[in-house]
Amino acid sequence: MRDICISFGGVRAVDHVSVDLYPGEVVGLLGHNGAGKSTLIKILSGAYHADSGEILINGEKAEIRSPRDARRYNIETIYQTLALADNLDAASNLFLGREIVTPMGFVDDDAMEAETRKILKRLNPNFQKFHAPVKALSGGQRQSVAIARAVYFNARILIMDEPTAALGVRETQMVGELIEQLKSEGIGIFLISHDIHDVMNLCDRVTVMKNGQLVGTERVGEVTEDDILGMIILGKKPTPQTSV
Amino acid sequence: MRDICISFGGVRAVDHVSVDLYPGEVVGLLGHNGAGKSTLIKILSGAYHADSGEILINGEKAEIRSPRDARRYNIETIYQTLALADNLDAASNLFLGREIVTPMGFVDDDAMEAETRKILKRLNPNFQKFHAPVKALSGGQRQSVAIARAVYFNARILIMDEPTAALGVRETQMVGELIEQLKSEGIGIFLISHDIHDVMNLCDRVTVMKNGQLVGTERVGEVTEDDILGMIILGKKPTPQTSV
Amino acid sequence: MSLGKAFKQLGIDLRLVGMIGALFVIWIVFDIFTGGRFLTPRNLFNLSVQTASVAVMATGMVFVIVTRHIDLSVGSMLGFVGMIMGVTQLHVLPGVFGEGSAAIWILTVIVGILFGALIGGFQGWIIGYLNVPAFIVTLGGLLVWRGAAWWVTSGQTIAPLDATFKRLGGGAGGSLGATWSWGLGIAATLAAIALIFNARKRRAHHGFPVKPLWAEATVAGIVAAGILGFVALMNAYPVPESAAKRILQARGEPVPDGPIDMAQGVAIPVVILLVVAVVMTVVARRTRFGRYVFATGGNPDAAELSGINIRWLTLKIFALMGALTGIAAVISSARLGSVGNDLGTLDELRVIAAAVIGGTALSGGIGTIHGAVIGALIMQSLQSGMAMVGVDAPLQSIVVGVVLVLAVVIDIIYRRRFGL
Amino acid sequence: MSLGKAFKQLGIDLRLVGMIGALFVIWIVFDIFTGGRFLTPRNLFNLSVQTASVAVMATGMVFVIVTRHIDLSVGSMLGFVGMIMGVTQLHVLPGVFGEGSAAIWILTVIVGILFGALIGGFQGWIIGYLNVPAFIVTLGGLLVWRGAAWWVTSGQTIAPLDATFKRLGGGAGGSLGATWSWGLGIAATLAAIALIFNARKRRAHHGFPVKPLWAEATVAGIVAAGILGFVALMNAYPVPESAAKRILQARGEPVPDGPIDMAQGVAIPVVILLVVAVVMTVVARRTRFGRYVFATGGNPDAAELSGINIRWLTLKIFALMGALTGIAAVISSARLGSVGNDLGTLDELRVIAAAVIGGTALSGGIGTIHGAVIGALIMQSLQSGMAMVGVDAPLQSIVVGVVLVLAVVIDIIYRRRFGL
Amino acid sequence: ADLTVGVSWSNFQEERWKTDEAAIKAELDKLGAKYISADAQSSPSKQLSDIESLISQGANALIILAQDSAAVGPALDAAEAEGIPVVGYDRLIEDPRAFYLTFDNVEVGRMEASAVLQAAPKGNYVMIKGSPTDPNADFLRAGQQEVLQKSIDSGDVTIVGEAYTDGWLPANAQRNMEQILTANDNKVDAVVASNDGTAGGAIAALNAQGMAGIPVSGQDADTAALNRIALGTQTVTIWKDSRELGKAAADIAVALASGEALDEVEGTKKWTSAGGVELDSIFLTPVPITKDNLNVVVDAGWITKDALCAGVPSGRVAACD
Ligand SMILES: Nc1ncnc2c1ncn2[C@@H]1O[C@H](COP(=O)(O)OP(=O)(O)OP(=O)(O)O)[C@@H](O)[C@H]1O
Ligand SMILES: Nc1ncnc2c1ncn2[C@@H]1O[C@H](COP(=O)(O)OP(=O)(O)OP(=O)(O)O)[C@@H](O)[C@H]1O
Ligand SMILES: O[C@@H]1[C@@H](O)[C@H](O)OC[C@H]1O
Ligand SMILES: [Mg+2]
Ligand SMILES: [Mg+2]
Repeated sequence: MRDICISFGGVRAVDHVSVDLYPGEVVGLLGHNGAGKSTLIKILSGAYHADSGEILINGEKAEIRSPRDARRYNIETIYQTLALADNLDAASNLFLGREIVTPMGFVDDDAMEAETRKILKRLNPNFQKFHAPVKALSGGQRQSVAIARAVYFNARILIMDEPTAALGVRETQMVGELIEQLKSEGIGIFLISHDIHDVMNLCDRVTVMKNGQLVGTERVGEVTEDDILGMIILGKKPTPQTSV
Repeated sequence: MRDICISFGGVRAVDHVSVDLYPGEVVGLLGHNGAGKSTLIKILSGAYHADSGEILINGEKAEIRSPRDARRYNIETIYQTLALADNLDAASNLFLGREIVTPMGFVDDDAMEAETRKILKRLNPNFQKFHAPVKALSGGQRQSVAIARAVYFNARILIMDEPTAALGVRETQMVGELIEQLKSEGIGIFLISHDIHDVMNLCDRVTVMKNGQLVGTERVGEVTEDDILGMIILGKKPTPQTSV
Repeated sequence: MSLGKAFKQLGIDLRLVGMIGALFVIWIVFDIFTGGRFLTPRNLFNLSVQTASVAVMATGMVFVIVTRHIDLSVGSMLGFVGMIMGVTQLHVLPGVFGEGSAAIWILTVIVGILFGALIGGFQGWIIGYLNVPAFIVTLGGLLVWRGAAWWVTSGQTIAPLDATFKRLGGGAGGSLGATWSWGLGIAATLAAIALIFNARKRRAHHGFPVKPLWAEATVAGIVAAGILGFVALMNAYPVPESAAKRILQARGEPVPDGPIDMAQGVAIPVVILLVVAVVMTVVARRTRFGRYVFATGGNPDAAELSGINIRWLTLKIFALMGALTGIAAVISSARLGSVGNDLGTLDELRVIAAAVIGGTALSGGIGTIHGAVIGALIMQSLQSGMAMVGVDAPLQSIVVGVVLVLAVVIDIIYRRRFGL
Repeated sequence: MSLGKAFKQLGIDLRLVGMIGALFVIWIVFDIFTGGRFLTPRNLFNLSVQTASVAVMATGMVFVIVTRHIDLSVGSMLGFVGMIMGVTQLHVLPGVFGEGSAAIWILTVIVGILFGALIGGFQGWIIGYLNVPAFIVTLGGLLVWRGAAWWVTSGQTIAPLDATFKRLGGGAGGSLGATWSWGLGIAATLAAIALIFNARKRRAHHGFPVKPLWAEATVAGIVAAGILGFVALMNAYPVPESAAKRILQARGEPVPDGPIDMAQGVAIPVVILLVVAVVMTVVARRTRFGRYVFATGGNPDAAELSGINIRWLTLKIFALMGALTGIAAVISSARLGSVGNDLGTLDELRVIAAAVIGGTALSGGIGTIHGAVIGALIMQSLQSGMAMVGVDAPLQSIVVGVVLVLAVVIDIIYRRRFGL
Repeated sequence: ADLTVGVSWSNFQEERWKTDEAAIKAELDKLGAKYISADAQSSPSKQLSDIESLISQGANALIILAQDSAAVGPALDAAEAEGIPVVGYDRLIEDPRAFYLTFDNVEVGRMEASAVLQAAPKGNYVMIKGSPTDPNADFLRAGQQEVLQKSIDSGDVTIVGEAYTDGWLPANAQRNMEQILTANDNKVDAVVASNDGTAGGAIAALNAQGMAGIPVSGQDADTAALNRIALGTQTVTIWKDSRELGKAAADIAVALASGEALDEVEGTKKWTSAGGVELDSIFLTPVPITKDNLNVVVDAGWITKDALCAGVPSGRVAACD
C-alpha cells in the first residue's frame, strides 16, 4: 500500500502511509487507540475507499472499491467485531457471499455443511452445533467460525484486526498456532494487536502508526520491546536507525 | 456473593459460585471465553438477577434487582462496551441517571459541566471537547468518560470488565495507575481481564472460573502465572493447595 | 413438554403448530356461533379466495420486514397498478388485438407485474441508494400512488374487465374443477414426498445424522393428507345449478336434464397463491438472494463486509414486493370485475398484520413464508367469521386490532418459553 | 461556508436556518401563484390556526421517535377522545352544572387530556412492559380507537359544542385581540432576553467560555424581532365587520356606526401551541425526563445500565403523547364546532411527517421540538397553499408524499455535507 | 317457509345508515323474516366477501348498498347462480338482474343546487364536493351543474372555487373553504356543499369570517345539520327518509324472495339508466328540508324537537315554537 490517505469529515485518519507485505510474512500493526490501524486495513479489505494513494498487488495496481473486490484479490479479513450473521448457522456464515450452488443455481446446504465440518474439524475438533444459529455459540466458537471463513478460501493476504482481544488464553494460543501454520503456507498476514508480546512473538516486521501517520517499520529481530514502545508512545524511531 | 446460580434457557451460565471482596482490595476474575465472568459480575451490578444465591454487603443481605439498586449500594461498573449515550456530551453521560438539579428540579448543565471539568482534569488533562457528543470522541477519551463516571460517585465497589481490552499501551498504563490509586482510597475492585500479566501485577487475589463453575481463588503472592494458567485451562487447583 | 419433544423429533416447527392450532380454534368457535355454517366446503372455498390477494403480498412483506424495512405503500400501489391494468385491458389492448383476444389478459397481467416491479424498485432505489428510511419512502408512496390512481381516470371506476381476466379472480368459471384439482393435488403430493426422501438420501450420503425413518414417514403422511384433504374439500363444493348450466353451454357441451354434478375444485387465485408461496419459499431457502435477505436482516454490517451488495439487494427486495403487489392487483381486480380508484385501501395494514401474526419479527432476521400465508388466513378468518356472525364493523376493527397485539404478545411469550 | 461559520459563532442551529429558508421559499412561491394573497396577515393567521392541532401532537411525536418508537394511533385516538369530550360537554356536564356554565369547558378539557394520557399510557405499558414493538401496538390502537369512536354515539356527530369551548378552536371570538396579544408578545420577549443573558452570566460565573457579546445581542435581537413581528402581523388582520359587531354585542359594548377597527391578534389555539412548545422544549432540555428520553434514544442499553427505568420511561412518553393528543382533540373539535366519529382520520401520517420533516431521525436520539413545529407548518403551508391555488386533492397528496421524501433526502445530504 | 334477508352495507361510519338498518329490521320483523347483515367498511373487496358470506348463511334475498356499484357485478353473478334476488339499495347498480330502489343521487345534487340558487339567484358560488374516491361525489356534482348551468351561462352565477373533500372529512372541507375565502377576499355568496358533514366544515369556516348565514346546502338530514337550519346557518339539507327506503326495501326483498318477479313488484316502473340499461325501479322522492318545513322531520319522528331546537331563540323558526 502506497501513500494512502483518508479523511473523515476533515480529520485525517490515515495520512500518507505506506506498508509492504510479502508472502509468508506476518506484519504487525501497532499504535495507540485511534492511530488509524483499523482504518488503514479497512481500505485494503474494501470497507473504506482511500482518498488518495494506491494498492499494489504483485506489483500491479489493484482497484479495491468494495469487500467484493478485495475477495477477488484473495484478501480475507477477520474483523474485530467478527461480522457474523447471528441468525444463520455456521455453514451459512462460512460461505456467506460465496455459497456453493447446485448446477441449477440453488444453494447447496448439504455440500456447505460437509465442507464446514471438514474445516472446523481441523480448527476446533469439539465443534458440534452445526444447525444452531451462531448467536447460540460461545465467543470462542464464533471466533472459530470467523477464522474458518477467512482461511477456507485460499487467502493470499489475511488481515486480522485484534483477533485475540476478547479471547481466552487457550484460544489465543490456538490463534498463534494458526498464524504460524498459515505463514508456512505462504500467506501474508497483517496482524493488528495491542499486545506487544504477541506481536514480537508472531511477527516478522512491525509497523507503528501514530495520529494517522507512519512512525516507522522495524524488523522484529532488530529492535527491543522498549524501542517499539517508544515508537508507539513518543512517535520516534529508535536510534540507531534500523529501518527496513 | 454466595452460591450464585443463573441459567439462560436451560444453560447454567453461573453455577454455585461464591466470591469475596474486601475494601481496598483488587480481585481479578479469570477464565476462558464464556466461563461466566461477565454474567457473574452483571448480577452484582444489577443487570441480571440471580436465580439463587445471595449478595452480602458489610455482612448484610443486599437486594439488587436493577442497576438502580446497585448504585444505591455504591456499586459502580465500567462495562466492556462502555455504555455511553453516543448522542450526549461528556457531562450528560457522566451524570446520566444522577443529574444535578436546580432547586426547582431542572437539570443544571452548568454545574455538571463544572464538575466534569474538574474530574477529567485529573484523569485526562488534555480533554477539551466538553460540548461534543461522545460519539465524536476517540476511544481513549470515551474510556476516560466511562471511568470518570464510575469513580466520581464515591464507589465502594468498582467493577471493571476488561477495561483495557481495546486500549493502547499508554492508556492501559493509565488505568493501572488509576486502579492503584482507587485501591489506596479503600475501594474494593473486581477486575476482569484475559491478560494474566496485568492481573498478577494489579490484583491481590485471583478467582478463576470455568464453565460457569468456580475453580478456585488464590492469593497472588502464593501462586505462579503457570499455576493460574493451569487453573484456567485444566480447571484444576494447583497442588499443594493454597486456597484462601 | 414431551409433546414438544415429539414435534422436535419430527422436525416440525413448534411455532407453525401453534399457529395452525390457533387457526383451528378460531374456525371451531365461529362454526359454533354460525350454527355450523362456517366449516362448510363452500365457506372454506370462499375463505381461500378471499385470502389470496393479501397472502400473496404478505409473502413479499416477509422479505421486506426481515431486512428491517417496512412497506406502507402496497395498498396504494395495488390501487395504482390496478388502474393501469384496467386502462390497459379496456382502452389500450382491445384496439390492438381486437376485443376478446387471449393476448389481452396475458399482456395485462404482464403489464401489472412489470409496473409493480418498477414502482417497487424505484422506492427500493431511494431506500437502498439514497439511504432514506423505508418508513418514510413508502409513507410517501402511500400518498403518491393513491393520488396517482385517481388521476388515471379522474376517479372513474373501470369496468367491466376482460372476461378471461376475470377468471383469475376466482368468480364464475374461476376454479379448476374436479379433474384438474385432483391432478394438481396428486402431482404436488408426489413432488413433496420425493423432496422429503431425496433430502434424506443426500444427508445420509454426506454421512450427516438423519431423522428416524418413522419420523420422516409421518411428516410425509401429514403433508400428503393436507394436500389431498384440501383438494377433496374444494371438490366437495358444487358449482350452483344455473352457473353450471352456463358453463356447460359456454363449452358447447350438452346440458343434462337432471341435476348437474359439477365441482368447483381449487380456485384459480388460490392456485396462484400456492405457486407464489412455493416459489417464495424456494427463493428464501435455496437461493443466494434469499440467503442474503436473511443474512442482512440478522446483521447488516456483517452482510456488507461479506461482500453482499446491500443497496442492490434492497432495491431487488422492494422490486419483488412490487411485482407481488402487481399479482395481488390482478387477483383483487379480477375478483371484483372492475377497478375503482380506492382498490386496495388499507391493504398495507392487512399485509403487515398478516406477516407479523405469521411470526415475522420487526427487529429483522426472522420470518417464514408459510407463516405469513397462515397469518393472512387467520386475519381473513376473523373478518369473514365476524361478518358472518353479524358483529358490527367498528367492533370488528376493534377485535382485529386486539388480536394483532395479542398475537405478538403470545409470540414473545412463546419464544421465551421454548427458547426459540 | 463563511456564512456557516457566522451562524456557528451566533450559536444558531444550521438545520433550523435551512428549514426556515425552505418555509420561506414555499411561501413566496405560493404568494406568486396566488397573486399576492398567500402572504397576507389573514392567510398567515389561518395557517397558524390550521397548523396548531397537528403541531401540538408533533411535539410529542418527537419524544416517541427519538426513543426509536412510533405512534400510528394518534389520529384514531384523537377521534375517540374527541367523541368522549363531545359527550361530556353535551350530555353529561350540562345536567350537572347547567347549560353554559364555565365549568363545562374546563372539565371537558381536563377529561380530554386525562383520557388521552390514560389511553397513551396503556399503549406505553404494553410497549414498555410487555416488549411489544410500538409499531404493532399503535397499529392495533389505530384500529381499536377508531372503532371505539364509533361506539360512543353509534356514529352520530355531536354538535353544537359549548360556546366557550369553541373559542379554543380559533374561530369567531377565538383570538386574543390587539391588547392582549401585545401584552403576551412583550412578556415573551422580555423573558427570552432575560433567559439569554442569565445563561451567559451563569457560564461566565463558572468560568466557561462564552460567546462574544455582539453574537449574544444579535441572537436576542432576532428572537425579539421574531416574536414582536408575529404579534404585529396577527394584529394587522382585522376581525371582519359582521363578526366584530357580533362580538361587541355579546360583550354588551356599544356598536359604532362607522367601520369597526378590531384586530384578531394571536389565535387561542396558537397560544396553546406556543405554550405546549415552550413547555416541551423545557422538558426536553432541562428535565431529567427529557434527558433520559434522548439518552435512551442514543443508546437504550447504556441508558438502562445507567439506572434509567426504560419501561417506565416508555410508558410516560406514550402517556405524554396521549395527553398532547387530548389537547389536539380539544383544538380540532373546537375549531370544527362538532365531533364526528371520523375526526382525526389520517392525522397520524401528518404528525409523523411533521416530526420527520422537522429533522427527527427515525433511527433515534435526534430531534427538536421547534423543528417539529416548523415541520408541521411546512406541511400545512403546502396543503393550504395548494388548496388556495385550486390543486385537486389527489394531486395534493402526491405533492405532500414527494415533499416528505425529498425533505429527508435533503436532510441526509445536509447532515453529511456539514458533518452535523 | 322462514325467509332470511341479507343486507350488505357499504360503511357504517356515516351517520345515516343506522336509521336505515333499524327500518329494515323492523319491517322484516313484521313480515316474519330474519335479518342478517355485514358492513364492508368502505372496501369493495370486503363487500364482495360479505355478500358471499351472506349467501353461505342461507339468505333468500339480498339488499345491497353498493360501495362501488361497478364492483358488485361478481356478487350479482353469485346471487344469480343461487337464484337469489337482489335489491340495489340507495346507490345505482347498473344491472338488469337487480331491482333498483333509491333516492337518485343526481336528483339530490339538483335539489341541493336549486335550493341554494333560490336563496341566492346571483353571485359567486363555491362548490364543496365529496371524496374524490366516492363515485357519488361526481353524480352529485353533475346534478348540481345541471341546475346551475343556465345561471352560469347567463353570467348570474360564477363558480369561484371548487374542491374535493378527501374522505368526506369535515375538517378538510373547513380548510378548503378557508383557503377559498382567502383567495376571494370573502367575495362568496353561496356554498353548494355535497353533504351535511362537509357543509358543517364550510360553515365553521364562514363563521370565523362572520359570514355564517349565506346559503349553504347539504344532504342526509344529520341532527347537527337540522339544528343548523333552525339556527339559520345552513339553508337546506336533502332528507332521504331512510326509514321509508328501508321499509320499502324490506317489503320488496320479501316479495322477491317469495317468488315474485322483478317487474311484478308493486309500483315498479321501467327506468333506463344513463348507460342505457333498463331497470325495474322505484324512486322515492327526497325531500329538501329548509327552515320553512322543519316540522316535517319532527313530525316524522326523525329528530326530537329538543335536538332540533338546541340554542334556537324563540320566534325564529316555526317548528321550534
Ligand atoms: N467512520 C468513521 N467516521 C468518522 N471518523 C472515523 C470513522 N472511523 C474511524 N474514524 C476516526 O479515525 C481515526 C482512526 O480510527 P481507527 O479505528 O483506524 O483507529 P485504530 O488505530 O484502529 O484504534 P483502536 O486501537 O482503538 O482500534 C479515529 O480518530 C476515529 O475516530
Ligand atoms: N443474555 C444471554 N442469553 C443467553 N445466554 C447468555 C447470555 N449472556 C451470556 N450467556 C451465556 O452465558 C455464558 C457465560 O457468558 P459470559 O459473558 O459471562 O462469559 P465471560 O466469562 O464474560 O466470557 P468473555 O471472556 O468472552 O467475556 C456463555 O455461554 C454465554 O453464551
Ligand atoms: O349520503 C351520502 C352518500 O350518498 C355518499 O355516498 O356518501 C356521503 C353521504 O353523505
Ligand atoms: Mg481498531
Ligand atoms: Mg465478558
